[in-house]
Amino acid sequence: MQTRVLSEQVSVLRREWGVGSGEWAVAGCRSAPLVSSTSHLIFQISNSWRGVTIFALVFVLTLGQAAAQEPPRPVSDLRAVDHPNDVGESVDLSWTISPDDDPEADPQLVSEYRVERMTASDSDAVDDPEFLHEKEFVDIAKVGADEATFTDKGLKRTRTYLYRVIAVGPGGESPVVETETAVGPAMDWFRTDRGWLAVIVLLICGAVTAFIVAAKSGRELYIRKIPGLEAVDEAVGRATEMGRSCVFISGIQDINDIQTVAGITVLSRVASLTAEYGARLEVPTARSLVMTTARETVEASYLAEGRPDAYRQDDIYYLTDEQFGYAAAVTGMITREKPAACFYMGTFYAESLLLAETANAVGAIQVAGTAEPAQLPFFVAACDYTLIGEEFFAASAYLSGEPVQLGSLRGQDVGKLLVAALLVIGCGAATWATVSGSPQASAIVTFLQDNVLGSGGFLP
Amino acid sequence: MTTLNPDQINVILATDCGSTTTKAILIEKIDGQYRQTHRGEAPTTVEQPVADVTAGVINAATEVGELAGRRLVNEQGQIIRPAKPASGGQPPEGCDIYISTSSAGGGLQMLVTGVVREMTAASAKRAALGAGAIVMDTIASNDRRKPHEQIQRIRELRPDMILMSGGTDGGTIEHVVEIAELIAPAKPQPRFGTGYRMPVIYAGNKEAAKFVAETFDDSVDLTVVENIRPVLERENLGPARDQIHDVFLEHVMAHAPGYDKLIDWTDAPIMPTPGAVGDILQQIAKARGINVVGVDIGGATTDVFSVFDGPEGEPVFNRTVSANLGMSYSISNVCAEAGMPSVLRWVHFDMDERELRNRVKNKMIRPTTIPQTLEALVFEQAVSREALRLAYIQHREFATTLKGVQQQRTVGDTFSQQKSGQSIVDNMKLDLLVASGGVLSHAPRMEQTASMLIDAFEPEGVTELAKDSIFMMPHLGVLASVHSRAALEVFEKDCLIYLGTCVAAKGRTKPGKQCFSYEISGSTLNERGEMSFGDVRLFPLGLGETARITVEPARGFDVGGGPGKRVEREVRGGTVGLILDARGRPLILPEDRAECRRTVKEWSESLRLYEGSGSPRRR
Amino acid sequence: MKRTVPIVIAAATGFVLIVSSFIPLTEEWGSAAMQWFNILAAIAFVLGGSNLLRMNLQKISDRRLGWGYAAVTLVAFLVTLFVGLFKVGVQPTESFPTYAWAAPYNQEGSFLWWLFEYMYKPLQATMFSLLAFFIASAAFRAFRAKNPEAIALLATAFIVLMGRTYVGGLMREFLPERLEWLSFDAMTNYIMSVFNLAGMRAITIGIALGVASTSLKVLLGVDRSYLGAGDD
Amino acid sequence: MYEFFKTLDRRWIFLLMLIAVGLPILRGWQFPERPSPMVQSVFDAIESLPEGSQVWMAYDYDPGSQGELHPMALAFTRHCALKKLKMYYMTLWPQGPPMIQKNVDVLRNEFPDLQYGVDYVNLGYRPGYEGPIKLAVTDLRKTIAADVDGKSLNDLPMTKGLKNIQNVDLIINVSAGYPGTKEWVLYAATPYNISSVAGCTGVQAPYLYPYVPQQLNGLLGAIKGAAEYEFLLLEAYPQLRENPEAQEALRRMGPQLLAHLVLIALIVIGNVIYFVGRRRGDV
Repeated sequence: MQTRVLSEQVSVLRREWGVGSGEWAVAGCRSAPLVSSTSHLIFQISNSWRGVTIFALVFVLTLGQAAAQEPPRPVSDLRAVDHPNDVGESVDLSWTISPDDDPEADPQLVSEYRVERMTASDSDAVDDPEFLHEKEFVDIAKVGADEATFTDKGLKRTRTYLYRVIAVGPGGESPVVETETAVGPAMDWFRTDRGWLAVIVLLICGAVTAFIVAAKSGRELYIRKIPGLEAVDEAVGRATEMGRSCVFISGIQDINDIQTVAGITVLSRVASLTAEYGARLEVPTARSLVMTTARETVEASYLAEGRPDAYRQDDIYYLTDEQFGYAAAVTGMITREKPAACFYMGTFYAESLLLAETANAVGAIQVAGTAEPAQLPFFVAACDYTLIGEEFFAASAYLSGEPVQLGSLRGQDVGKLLVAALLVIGCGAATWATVSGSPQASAIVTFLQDNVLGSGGFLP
Repeated sequence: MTTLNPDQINVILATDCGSTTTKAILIEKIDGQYRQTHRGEAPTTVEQPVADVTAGVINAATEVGELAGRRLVNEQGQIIRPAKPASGGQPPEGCDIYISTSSAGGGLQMLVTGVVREMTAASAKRAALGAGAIVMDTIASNDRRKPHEQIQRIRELRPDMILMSGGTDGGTIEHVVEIAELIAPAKPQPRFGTGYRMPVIYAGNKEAAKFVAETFDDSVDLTVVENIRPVLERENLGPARDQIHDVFLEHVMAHAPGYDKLIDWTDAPIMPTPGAVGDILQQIAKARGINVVGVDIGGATTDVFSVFDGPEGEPVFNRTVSANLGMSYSISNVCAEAGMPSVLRWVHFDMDERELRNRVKNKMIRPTTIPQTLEALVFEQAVSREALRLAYIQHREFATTLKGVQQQRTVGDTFSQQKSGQSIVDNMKLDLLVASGGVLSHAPRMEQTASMLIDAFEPEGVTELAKDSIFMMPHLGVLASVHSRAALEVFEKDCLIYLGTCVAAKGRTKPGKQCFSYEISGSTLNERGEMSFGDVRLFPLGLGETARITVEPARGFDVGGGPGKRVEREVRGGTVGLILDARGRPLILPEDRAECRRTVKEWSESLRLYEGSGSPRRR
Repeated sequence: MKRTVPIVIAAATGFVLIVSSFIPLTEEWGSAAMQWFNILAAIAFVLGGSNLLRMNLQKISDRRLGWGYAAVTLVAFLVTLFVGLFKVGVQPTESFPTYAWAAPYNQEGSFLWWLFEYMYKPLQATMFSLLAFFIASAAFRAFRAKNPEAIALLATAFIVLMGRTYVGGLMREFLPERLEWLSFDAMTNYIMSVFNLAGMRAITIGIALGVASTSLKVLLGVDRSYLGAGDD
Repeated sequence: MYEFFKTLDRRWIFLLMLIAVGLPILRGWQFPERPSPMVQSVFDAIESLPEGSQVWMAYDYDPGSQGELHPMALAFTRHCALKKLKMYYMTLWPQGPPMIQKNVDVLRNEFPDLQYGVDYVNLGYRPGYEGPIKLAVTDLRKTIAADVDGKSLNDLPMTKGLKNIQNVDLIINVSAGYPGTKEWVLYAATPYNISSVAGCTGVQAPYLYPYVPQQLNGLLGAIKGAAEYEFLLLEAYPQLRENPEAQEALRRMGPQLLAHLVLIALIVIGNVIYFVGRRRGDV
């Protein structure tokens, strides 16, 4: 029983340690595995003494083999509780398996457990035929031998339920074990298992927002020079002088990818420049939605520069969603038209080097920016300037020069500080715990792992 | 014009027709070496009532002739050529060649155009400045002005000529023609002469030339030369520059009073004065294989010239004109741009700011006044430091590597992606710093000139300091085009007065900490010791003397061999001597006024700046 | 207005999705938003496809530079569309023998399958393998031992390149057991699991924070450049 | 010589690369492998499964990456077939089904004893990026109702009782990008504590290493990983030695060796030119 509960906790905990907890959608865009990165790190570092042991089974139930034809003995300790952290539609059942349930035994005395349910009460729909039907115990599930938990899903919050579990074997059915009191699923308003995640999210988002507000009130913020972004002017200038076009590629992902959004913000800057210089801007896209977004952006930029006449909608076109088809079309275009400037801003995969090497060969100035670590080396080798990871995200703030946007960068730094602090504390405590065996240090580590970075909620 | 065998040239007369004075110098071959022997001066006579530049030339030449005891001008008012040695009691007469430069009438004023301001337009500007012109404005596709504003501007300006560039060969045609379409209807009027057509030099995309030609009507005189920027990776300024000089002679000069005569007289094409200065600096840099910076600070403007190794190792010449930085007409602007506190930080005693403002305005309305008190002198030199500093900053920003060039990256660049368009001006690589212009040439003590140069330019490593004795660089520039050996010899021996050498360490630390240790060995100077950060020291090392110096910089300091690396060099002495500068680079003065005053006082005492100068005197 | 409405929509959706991580009641909303996006993207595909068609037709009719390629694109596009949409060459399956189109569009032997097998696959493989050639030329050009960083990268590249081949393991034969860690494959494993791993994590953390802050900027309407520059 | 290399046309490099890759293929050069601990752990993860265990074969690659990933995918398939494991094939890539088909063909031809629907099933392509993963681990039928031929899951013995994949014994993922290994780890393996191994392209490998060993039991990196895996497979199941197709990755290591050597040579030449040029003052 204990083991089961524990292992359930551990699996939840692993889930949180894994990057899954970072899954956090923003504006329809999948956002970063932010916290998980931290947790992941600490998880890795402290791995050595992490309890693999908690997986160890303690099923050393040694009972004499019962006669083959006898029904198995019943389960014990049957409990039904509301499933935590959900919207209120599940109940968790747990029990101690029948003493006759032994996976090593041959023949096995228990083949499965039958779970039955009865609706005990319903506060608002007494006439519901389904409710009437469940006035007595009905079969709801069969759980395999050696299993001791079951989560009953799809329940109604207005009702309460009674459960019973029967061990079934070749020798027949065991006596029925029934829950004593009816339970009803309850709605949880807040996922306490993600409490710390919420705190960290609030801290980082709060810092970003706070600095944005501070910037609005006119605080000067320093930002280091990013040569790659300064070079955008130069690249567009080159295209102008050479009478060639500028090519802008906003990655091969759709607009729901935040990198594409970041790329489009750079595009608006590039478009302002091409409007100002009177150069031609070509934007082949790999997604239809990106095409429409890019058109809006570029048109607005041309309008803002006072050159709406120079805007050419047909220069922003869709090619294909297919990665290599797209790469082939773009490289072909590059070889034929020999653009003087190429910008790659967004999500890129294997096509990165194909594009960048081809454009390098035709002598284009290239500026790339991506947060795909695997593609960075290719861009660095073939492009004139490469915005690495966060530099790329800083681009729009940098290019706009608006203090409000620069404020967000400062907020990001607070995030980094937080990560660094967690790392230092975690690593320090873990090291100290190993060196000195101090229980306090171990407690800190455990708290960090299980609560702050895990799913243990706020309290240890 | 006659072409002479350079070996037969023994006597050279050169004049520089400035806007107020015409200066003549005489160069003679003495014991097989060319030396500048005499100089003379006369007011320039371009304006009414004379309105003939040759009159001033003859006057100046006559003065030189009198001083030299050589008859240079005959009864008809013409320069006698060739030279004849003294014979039969007759004094020697004539010269072998006569050459001249001119900046009279405001020099050569140009309008340049290009496509992208930082690319072809910058190249065009470089070509024009290098040819010695004053660039009145630069029109580019991306200069953020609306077409009607650009046309208005072209109309307002009355340039001597227009240089058009834009597009690489095979590059944009559209943009170049667009600019031509702005110039054509604007019908710019030349400054001199009403009867002739505006000279336009086209040095852009060769494929656009015929379209440009179609755009213009008869009101302009279009000449097409090779593209100034055939590819973005390379500048080709020569043809455009030569064409500017030709047009300068044919059109601009031909229409200035008396110049038609002067052109006939000279044995080499007349050059714009700054162009000639640039030429001689380029010559010296090439001949000695060094990097040179020259500065000419005037009343209204400050010219900075530099020759530095470019990215490909070839010497690159740059000239900038800081139109609003000068010591008289522009002095107010210097104070405004630098800020009074910046000027005052160089002054080692208390000064009343109100009085200072009066002084500034006084200088502005009476440009020819010279300081009468030590206070006034110190203040004027403080202003000059700021003017020079600002001019040098502008120069650095302009003298860059070419923009718009594809970068070849290697994995080593992953973490430091250098931008293109970096300044090629590198003080550490600077070998020779040449000063000219009133406040520098005529400072009462040479130490002051040296100090002004060091404080304003902040040379790093080992740098020779020199000044142009009597501003003869222009003459030598033209001379170099016909007889470069003569020009270089005179330049070394008579033109430059070596002030000495400055050895400065780059880096900063806390005051009082060790900066570098040195060991000097020479025939007259043998010293060793340590320099603490913040110190500056002067050692006597006379003109023509040399010494060997070994400098061992402390960690983090660089004197040219790299941080902390030992440097051993031969240094040249001069009228000032050897200056060891441990004040750090960048040179930062204390914020606190009192502290700053004390520091500057220490420095000026170390350098013996105002020793014994109870009252300034002219040299 | 044109810009305010999208920002409000983006902000509302975004914040709801953040909150949905913490409030069970809203957990389902995330996938609902994703479905909406998929629907929108599908509709937009029509837009993209028709644009592609129009652009290429235009290119052909104008006889613009490279119009031949446009023609090829067009033919390929239409043929594939037709063959796939009408399941040309698809045979009925065992489960539904009476319905001609019951089998999947890419059933073995169908026209689309043929296209896939004999055009699409080789073409894709060709594009992907081009990488090998481009890596070679990029390496030749960019791997210069210009400074200490570059030398470190070069040494690493050498070890990993060797470690990933037969030669890397071969070294073990000649090394005493104590020094086996010196073999290229062992060093490669060490480099990958220590240096590479540490670097990757650092980059990932930076990127994650960048994503968070960028998202927040978009949600708060601070960064509107994706809606076009200039004012409302 | 120096001048030639200094201004070397890229096409010479391409030609050299072609020879380096082509020669070993044409001559059929093959070298023994030495499995790394990482590959060993992947092999052990499958080898240790008892007969009849369920493995989820998530094959997310396409013809483009076929060259790099197909051999390892087939090796996984053969290994599972030899171990008599129950295989569920599924792909998140639109171009994935033909890749799975190739694996199924191998099962059909080389392991005629195995029965479709009993020992293996092809669930085909599911659109929606990571969406289907999330559904597969919670409620499989919400995303997959029928196999690739349209047969209802309820009619197939293997899938009749399959509610979700939380209880599968191992997820084997072969992926060329997104969606792929990362998504399977994030949404299935880690949250539900399912053992998982993966194979990926060389470019992705550095990116995925951080997941080993906590979230992935092991990772095969590109053709090298596949070759080492095949080597282990051949050692454990000598009967495969008869089958040249089971040694595809090993065969491809020849080109890899030569290509890497060419790369190193090119880098060395590049640097020699660089230093010679620097001495001559060209750079």
